[in-house]
This record gives sequence, structure tokens and C-alpha cells, in this order.
Amino acid sequence: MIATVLVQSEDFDIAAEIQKLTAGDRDVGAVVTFTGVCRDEAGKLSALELEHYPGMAEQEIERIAKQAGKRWPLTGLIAIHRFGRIRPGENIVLVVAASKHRHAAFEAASFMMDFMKSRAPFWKKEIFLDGTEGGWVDARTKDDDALDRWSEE
Amino acid sequence: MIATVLVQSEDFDIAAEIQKLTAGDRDVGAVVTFTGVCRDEAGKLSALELEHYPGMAEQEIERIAKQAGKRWPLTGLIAIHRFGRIRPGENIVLVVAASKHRHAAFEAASFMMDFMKSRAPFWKKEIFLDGTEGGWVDARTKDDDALDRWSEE
Amino acid sequence: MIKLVYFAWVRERIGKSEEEIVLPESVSTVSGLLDHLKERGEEYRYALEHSEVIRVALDHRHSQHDAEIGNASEIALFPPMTGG
Amino acid sequence: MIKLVYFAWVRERIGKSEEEIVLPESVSTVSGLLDHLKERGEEYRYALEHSEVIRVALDHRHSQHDAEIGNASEIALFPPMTGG
Repeated sequence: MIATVLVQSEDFDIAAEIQKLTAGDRDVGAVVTFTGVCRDEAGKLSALELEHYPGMAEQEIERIAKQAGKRWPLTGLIAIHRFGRIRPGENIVLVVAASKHRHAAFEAASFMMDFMKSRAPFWKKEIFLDGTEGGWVDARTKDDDALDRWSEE
Repeated sequence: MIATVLVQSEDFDIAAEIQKLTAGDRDVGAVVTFTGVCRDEAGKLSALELEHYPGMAEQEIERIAKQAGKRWPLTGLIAIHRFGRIRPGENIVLVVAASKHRHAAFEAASFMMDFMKSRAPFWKKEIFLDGTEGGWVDARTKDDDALDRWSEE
Repeated sequence: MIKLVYFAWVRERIGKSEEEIVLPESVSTVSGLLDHLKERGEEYRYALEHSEVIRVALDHRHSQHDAEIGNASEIALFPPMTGG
Repeated sequence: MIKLVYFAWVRERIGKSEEEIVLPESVSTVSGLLDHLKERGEEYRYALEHSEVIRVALDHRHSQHDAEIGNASEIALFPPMTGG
């Protein structure tokens, strides 16, 4: 299974990414996508500024993807994380997982997101409509807790 | 939360369906899609013929969607199930779940698929490349077991 | 008169997709209906031979074999579902 | 010489995104580095005051505070991540 990992400022095309995992592979029975979208925080948010650690961001997501590929029988996996200024309604992150069966695809996509949230080196800063900076978004302990359910006994 | 349920012979456009749940709703932070695709069964399959129970198919999927809507804080839910002749590589079923947070979207989409597999009145017949009918696909006990994990204690 | 509808291999074995029948007064439950149908001929016995696997819907709702037919106007018989 | 890179509010508080420093021989672990940096000035003390929350990567790999710096050529300091 070859995973595609992209860290980019541009938006992505979900349909085109799904197409890459299904075209020509007649053993794919299930495709799960996750799209993370910028919320407007009750109308207050003008944009998120996403900072990342170039080099490490790609490598860390690749390490997570490799773990997912070992853990579930996937036929394909794509992870795209954007950086830069992202406005409410715009996409932030995409995961596409393809497999023969649905549970593998669901679990791998969910695993990818839990680990990308807590381990991929990205940081969000809020910029409000009144021009003020809302400061850096705090990491939620909930996100760290989410990793626990994937610990293998 | 208004769920859209469609039972149709035509294909669907995943990007357009996602768009319906995100356009104009700035409180959506997570969109999960599941696409079920027809496999070619090691190159033997010419097509699946999907029979359904008109009327009940829509109603049963609506009942499942209603349960999902009660159980998770969703901002939108779409379920589309095709019937008729479907060839390898073509789409069979689509679920799109949107929510503020990712775990609700993942779980609702997974719940929808588990219940649609075992409770929506659809039956698959295999048609092989040599023109023979492979007969009706057997229901897998695994699919019934999959419902157990959603039982609320 | 009650409308019966059949799907997948139940339909193929019985040889029709729907029919209307008069339910004898003695038949009040789903399992009573299945037993009654088996008396209608070879094709019904073949379709319903393993009646425990047959799924039933009363007016578009999944029902158990011990359910009362009550006022249902459409009863569907079919094998376990394989959608999704 | 070792390259240090800073992100998010660690970068903002220190006031630069990267720098190269000569590591004293006495500094061999990540926590030793953090203590050493705090001596470099007010901005470092402010950035690293709650040093237990500071995350560290040695050559692009997450590392613990008790990790040996070893041959790492790039050390990154940053707050807990909030991607996804």
C-alpha cells in the first residue's frame, strides 16, 4: 500500500482524490473520506492562520500513514494538510482511505485524523473579524485522550 | 437535523453531496463520507444486480438516519443507495455525515453503513463474465454482529 | 384480502413478485401465515423450507415471526438483506 | 553548532524563527538545552517558563525531555500541536 502525503497551501479536490484510489483498482469495496473544515466560531472568525513545520510535517504524517497501513488491509491512503490562511467554510485537511471492506477504511481514516490532530506539527491561530488576533488555539486534552483508544494491548 | 435519503438507479456525485452539507453552514467542522464500490471478485464479476423493496427501502433508511440524528449532534446527513445493474468500479452506496466535531461524523457514518447493510431491504445478485448467474449474495453473520457494537447499555 | 410481496430468491422460488390472498380466520401471526403459504403448493414449500431465515415486513416495517398481522395491508417476505 | 527552530507562540515569544547556537559541553539532553536557553535572556525565559508543555523534535522526530541530543543537527521547540 502506497500512501500519498501532501502538505500544501492550495485547496484539494475530494472527488479527484477518491478517483486516484479507485481508478483501475477493482478490489476496492469501501472508500472513507474525512474533510476537516474551518468553522466560523459563531460568526466571530475571519480566518485561521495555520503554521507548520516544513519537512517534519510531511514526515510525521507519513509515519502515521505507515502505521495505518500496517494495522489495516488498505488498498490506498491519501492525507492532505493545508497551511496558511484558511477562511470559514474552507477545507483544512483531507484523509481518504480505501479498502476491500468498510470497517478497515473507517478505522484507518479515524486513526489518521486522531494522530494528525495530536502529532502532526501544525498550529492554528485565530484571526477575528474585528481585526484582533484571537491567539493560538489551545490543544485539547480530549485530542490526546483520543489516541488512547488506538493503543494495542 | 434534516436527513436526505435517496434510493435511485443513477450514480451520485460525492463532491456535490458534500457541498450540500457545507454550503452556507459555517458550523460544520467535519465531514465524513463512505462510498461503497462494486468489486470485480478477482476479475470474475460482470455486474451486480441490486433488487430493492420500493417504499420500504426509503422508509427504513430514513428510520436509521433518524436514529443517527438522535444519537450524534449532526449538522447534516445524506444517504443514497442505488439499485439496478452496477458494474465493477461503480458506486453502490453513499453516506455523508457532517458535524461540528469529527468523532460524531465518523461514528454516525459508520453506524449508518452497519444498519443499512443489515436492515435496508436490498439484495445483491452476482452476474459473472461468462454469462452465468452467481446467485444471490449470502448475508454475512459478520454484518449482523456489526450491529451489536451500537447497542446502547 | 391482503397483499403479499416477495423479493430476491423468495420471489424467484415462488415464481411471482406479488399476489393478493384471502387470509383464513385461523391465521393471525406471521408464522401462521408462513405455515398457511406452505400448503399452497410445491413452489411455496421450496421458497419457505427454511422458514427461520425468512425475513418479514408488515407494512414496510421489519417484524418478527411471532408478530400479530393485525391490520397490516401489505406483508413482504424476503431473504436476509445484502445491501450497502 | 546546532540549529534551533521555533514555532507558534514559542517563536513569537523568543522573537525569531530559527538560530544556530554552540551547545556547551555540559548540555547533553533536551531538558539541559531548555535550562541553558532560559539563561540566554528574558524572551527565552518567557517562552519556556512552563517548560513542561514545550514539545521537542530532534531532527524532525518527536522526542521526550529526557532524550539525549546525540548527533541531532536540528532541534525544534513548539507548543502542543493543533492541526487537523
